[in-house]
Amino acid sequence: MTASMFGVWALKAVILIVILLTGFAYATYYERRAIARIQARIGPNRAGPWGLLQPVADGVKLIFKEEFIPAKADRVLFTLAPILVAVPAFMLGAVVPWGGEVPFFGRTVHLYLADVDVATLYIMAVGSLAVYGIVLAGWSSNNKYSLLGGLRSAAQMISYELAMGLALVGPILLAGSMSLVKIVEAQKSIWYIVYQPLAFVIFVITAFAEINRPPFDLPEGEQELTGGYHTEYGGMRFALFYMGEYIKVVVMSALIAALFLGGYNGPGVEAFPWLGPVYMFVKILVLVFFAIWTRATLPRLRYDRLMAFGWKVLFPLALLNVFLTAIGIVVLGG
Amino acid sequence: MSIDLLIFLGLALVAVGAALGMLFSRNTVYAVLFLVLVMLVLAVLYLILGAPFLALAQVTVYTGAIMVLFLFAVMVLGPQKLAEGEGPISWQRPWAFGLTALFLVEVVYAFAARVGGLGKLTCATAAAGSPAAIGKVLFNQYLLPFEVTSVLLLVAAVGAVVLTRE
Amino acid sequence: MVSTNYVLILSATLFIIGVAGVLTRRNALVIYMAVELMLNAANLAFVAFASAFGALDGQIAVFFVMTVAAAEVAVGLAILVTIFHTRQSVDIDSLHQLKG
Amino acid sequence: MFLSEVTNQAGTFFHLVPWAVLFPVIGLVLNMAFGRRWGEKGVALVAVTASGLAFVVAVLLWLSLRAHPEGAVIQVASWMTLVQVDWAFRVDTLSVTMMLVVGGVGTLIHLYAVGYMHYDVRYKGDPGRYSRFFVFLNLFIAAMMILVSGNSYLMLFVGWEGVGLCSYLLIGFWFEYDTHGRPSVANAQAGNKAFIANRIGDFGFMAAMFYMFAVFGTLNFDRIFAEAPAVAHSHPQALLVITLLLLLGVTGKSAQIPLYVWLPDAMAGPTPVSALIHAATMVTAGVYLITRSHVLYDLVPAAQHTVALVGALTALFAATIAVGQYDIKKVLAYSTISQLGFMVAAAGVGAYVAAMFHLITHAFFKALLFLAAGSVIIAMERAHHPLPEEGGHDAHHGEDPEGFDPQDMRYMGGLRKVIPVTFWTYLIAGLTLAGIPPLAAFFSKDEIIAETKAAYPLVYWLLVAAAFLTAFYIGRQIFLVFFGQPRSHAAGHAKESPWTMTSVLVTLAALAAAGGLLNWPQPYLAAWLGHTLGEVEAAGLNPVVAGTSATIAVVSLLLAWWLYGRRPLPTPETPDPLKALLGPIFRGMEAKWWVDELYWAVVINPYMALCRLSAAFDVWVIDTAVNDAAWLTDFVGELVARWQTGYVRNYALSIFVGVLLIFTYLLWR
Repeated sequence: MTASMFGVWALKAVILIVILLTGFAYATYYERRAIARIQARIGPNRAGPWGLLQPVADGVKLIFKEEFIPAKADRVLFTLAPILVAVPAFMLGAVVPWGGEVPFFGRTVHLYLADVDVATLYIMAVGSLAVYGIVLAGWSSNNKYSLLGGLRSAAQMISYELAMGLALVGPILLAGSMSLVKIVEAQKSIWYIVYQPLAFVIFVITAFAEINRPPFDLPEGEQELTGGYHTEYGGMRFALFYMGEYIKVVVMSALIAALFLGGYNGPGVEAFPWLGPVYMFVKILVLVFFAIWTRATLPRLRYDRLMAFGWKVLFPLALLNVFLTAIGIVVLGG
Repeated sequence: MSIDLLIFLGLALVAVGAALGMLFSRNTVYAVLFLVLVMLVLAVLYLILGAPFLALAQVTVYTGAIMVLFLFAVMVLGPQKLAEGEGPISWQRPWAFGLTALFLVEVVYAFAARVGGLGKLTCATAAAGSPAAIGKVLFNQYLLPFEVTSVLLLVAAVGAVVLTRE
Repeated sequence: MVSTNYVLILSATLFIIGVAGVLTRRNALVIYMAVELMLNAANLAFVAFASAFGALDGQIAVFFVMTVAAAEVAVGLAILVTIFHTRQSVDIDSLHQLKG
Repeated sequence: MFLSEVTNQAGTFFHLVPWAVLFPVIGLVLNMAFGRRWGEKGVALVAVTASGLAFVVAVLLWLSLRAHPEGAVIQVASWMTLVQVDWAFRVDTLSVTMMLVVGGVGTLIHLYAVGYMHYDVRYKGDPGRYSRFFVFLNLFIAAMMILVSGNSYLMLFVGWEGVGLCSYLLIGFWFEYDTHGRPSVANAQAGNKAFIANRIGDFGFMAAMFYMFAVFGTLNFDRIFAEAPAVAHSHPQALLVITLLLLLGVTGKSAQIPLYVWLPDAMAGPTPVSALIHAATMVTAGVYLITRSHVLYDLVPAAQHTVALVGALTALFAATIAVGQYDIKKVLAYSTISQLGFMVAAAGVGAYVAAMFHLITHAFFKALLFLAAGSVIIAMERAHHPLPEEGGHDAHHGEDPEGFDPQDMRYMGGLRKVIPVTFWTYLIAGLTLAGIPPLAAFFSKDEIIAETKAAYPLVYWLLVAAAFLTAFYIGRQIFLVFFGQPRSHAAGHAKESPWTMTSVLVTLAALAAAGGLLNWPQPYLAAWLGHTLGEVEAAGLNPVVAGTSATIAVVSLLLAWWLYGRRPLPTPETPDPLKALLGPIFRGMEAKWWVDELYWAVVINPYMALCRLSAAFDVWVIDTAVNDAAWLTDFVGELVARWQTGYVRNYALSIFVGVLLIFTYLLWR
């Protein structure tokens, strides 16, 4: 543990945060433009060329907006909740391998913050923490719609986390490691989506549920719960919820890419390591578009159907997948 | 005083403080959150003690599942604020605190002065607490308990469903 | 690293706080949480011993404790919910019918 | 089924022996399941067929044995491997002889009972009990077959207990009445008496088996008999104890002194039961046991002497009592005891062939006597109050005097004219019993007496006296029942029994008359049993003894005629002419020598007193202690219960205090 290591880590962390914040900002822009196209509209196009400065304008607006806290709210938790939503989103980014080893001013640099031995478990752990923010936001607002949103979130997360964890087991078994870096390295020749189509589908669905994206956005549910857990929020606190959601969209896309779509692997990466992040960026772009596309296409699920789907369809399927994968590995000798 | 000890003392202070917070908080939601904090600190301690797998399992299972369940229950049942100590056996409270304090003193005395032999903790190697190592022990040496535990979980799940059925 | 005894003292302290919680609180949910705290304290001791002796068995024990705790919470909370449905209270002192 | 199919490679039927047990079992199961639905005819058909098939099996075995006299052991299944007891059947000349007797006489009595029970169940007012009787009867045949065909003492004991159970069930068949048909527990008590007396004997048998197992390590006949000589050499006392304990069992089952008291009371059962179980077959099990164990007895002369003495004393003692009885069946009961005494005495002196010979002839003529007596009783009953279907009505009690008893000989007389078939068969049986040549018992009894004369003079004289009394009491009975004038309305209007009963009587009469041919003039039986019993010398007919005993019988019968036939009793109230002649001795005979009263005074009353003492002890000491303990527990519980406040947290505190104390102690140490 040397000082220079700390320096490298700190630098990497700062760069990661900046990238993620930028990603969050332009993910919102991306979504608004894409949905507008799908709905035969134009979308934001006034601020800057093609409306590219729109996220900045939005940010400025939210920063200067007046903050208020409902009279009977629990002030401490009301303030804490948005932070609890945003922070885990950033934390997830730490284990994603954005690229391989690249030369950088004469020294070799790994394009990830940490290669943790238990990275996938880390994803589960950190991902599960985010629910606290939502539940507490719902409870501390002292508003029954908010509370319902928070409760829905808790129930939804518990039901989908199991299937998600089991979907992760497939790639883990194939790669023989829980480290994301090793999993990506193992996909040099063939992407795991080929071996694990079922796990891929399950993971994508549960990832949407995990970040409360449509069609699983029941905790927010404007029409039912008037905004759900963030009904009472405005200004920067509201922006934090937003930030958490969109960073998670980006990070989850990155995770899906790393777990099933070969991560930074692609033609020519061995020769030109800097191609890795580019491939990664393209894949993330496609996956984020998929998320937007889904939102524009599918209606929201009914709450009881959502639970039933999680417990009675996804969970058994994920179990079956683990079972088949294990058998396949034993029979085919890995 | 080494930096290790400093870090440990800091974590210990947070853990004990959070535990006391749980003990004395009137609001059940805060009690839950304090306990979550204790568990997170313990997870960090596990990491330091060379058990990364356990640390993350701790976060996933305890904070991610069990405590969320608690929070859920608290919110479903309503965070009832009970008047503590005014109950029908109010005499128990001073006794409980006195005796637990006595116990604490005895335990600290025992560990500080009487039990000397354990020595310093070995700094864990990376492989010791890895998933692979744990998996090997768990599925060879402790296979039967593992299976029994799985049955226990199944029974518990069935029991919970049956109990809460309308 | 620090002496094992320090970790054990921390473990014992947390455990005793848990005991105090069981003995003094009336809210059944909090009592449950105090029990969880005790289990966690025991887990800490297990991990400390595993580290001290360089053996994995302590960690395995923690693994099992976690599983049992999960099962216990599932059933325990179900019982609590059922009790709450009948009595509209989570005050454990209101359940004292079984006495001599 | 063709014979070729049921015989095995050696051309024998030996492997059929389990069917001797299975046929009656099938019969009883069928009757248990469907008896009530099939009615009397169906029940009778099934039961008689079952018994008859068992007899057929015995006949087939006999045919096979003629060619292969060495016999065979047929193993069916292993039973207790630890003590090496198998469920195995033993086919040899001895067991097949017994099976023939049991199957043959048993089937005849089944046939007889078909008619007899028809009336009996109606007189007692419970026709539904008809099928139950035949279930018991078949069960008895099965148990008796097990007894005689078992290959070990344990198997024998199974049958031994089985027949004991059947005996109990059948004595108490009318358990809610007494022998006169009045509501009472007398019959049930008679059953209990038989059961308890037999338990004492069984105790001896079981103790003998335990001791045998300890000494020989097995209960198998062949192995015990093979090792017996060696044991007799090394542990003579062991064999003595075993044989005497077996003798205790014999006295129970075969009604010898001192356990004979149950047999007269066993007459409470229906008459076919008395004939089959308490005369012809079951009670001879003791004789069979001694004969089967002849190897052991031959090695212990002291035990043999005891056996002979017990048998002879019983023979004489029971004969004296028989002289003083008025109940037609009681006379026959004591006669049975007496005749069993003859057999036991013969076995005691080593004359096993003579014992078996008398066993067979006795089975014929005593069964006949009982059945004929039953015929007499039924005839009296029917005349006394006819069934509605025979033109009578229920409340009719005829013109008979108060105290009328259809079994009491004083109310009979002159019956030879109204029931001639019964009379003639009864006469043949009676003369056989008396030992008049050339009827069967003349040969068998004389063989016994002749054998004892050489072996044991005391026994010889006792048996001669008993033979004298035998002829006398049977003569007395015949004169009282069949001669003179009817002494009651019923006796004058009796009707002959139906053919199902009389045909059996005639068949048995033929057997009783011709049974002597078994061993005379050729010692066929001796040669036959010799295959099993080893070489036995055939005594043949001793002209001196035969002449003497025939003379004794004739003189005795003449004496009976002089007393009862010359001047028949005019009324039921007339005192017995023998009373004037013998005085107090006759009183003793009449009162059965007060043996029952003696047992009450010496054994039962002290025992009851002990029971009352125990009961008092139980109430005053044990109950008080228990109640006080309960009160103490209750009191302490009340005190401690205050600890249980119902508050979970209190309990937790208690636990915590305990933990604290233990921890403190550990620190302190």
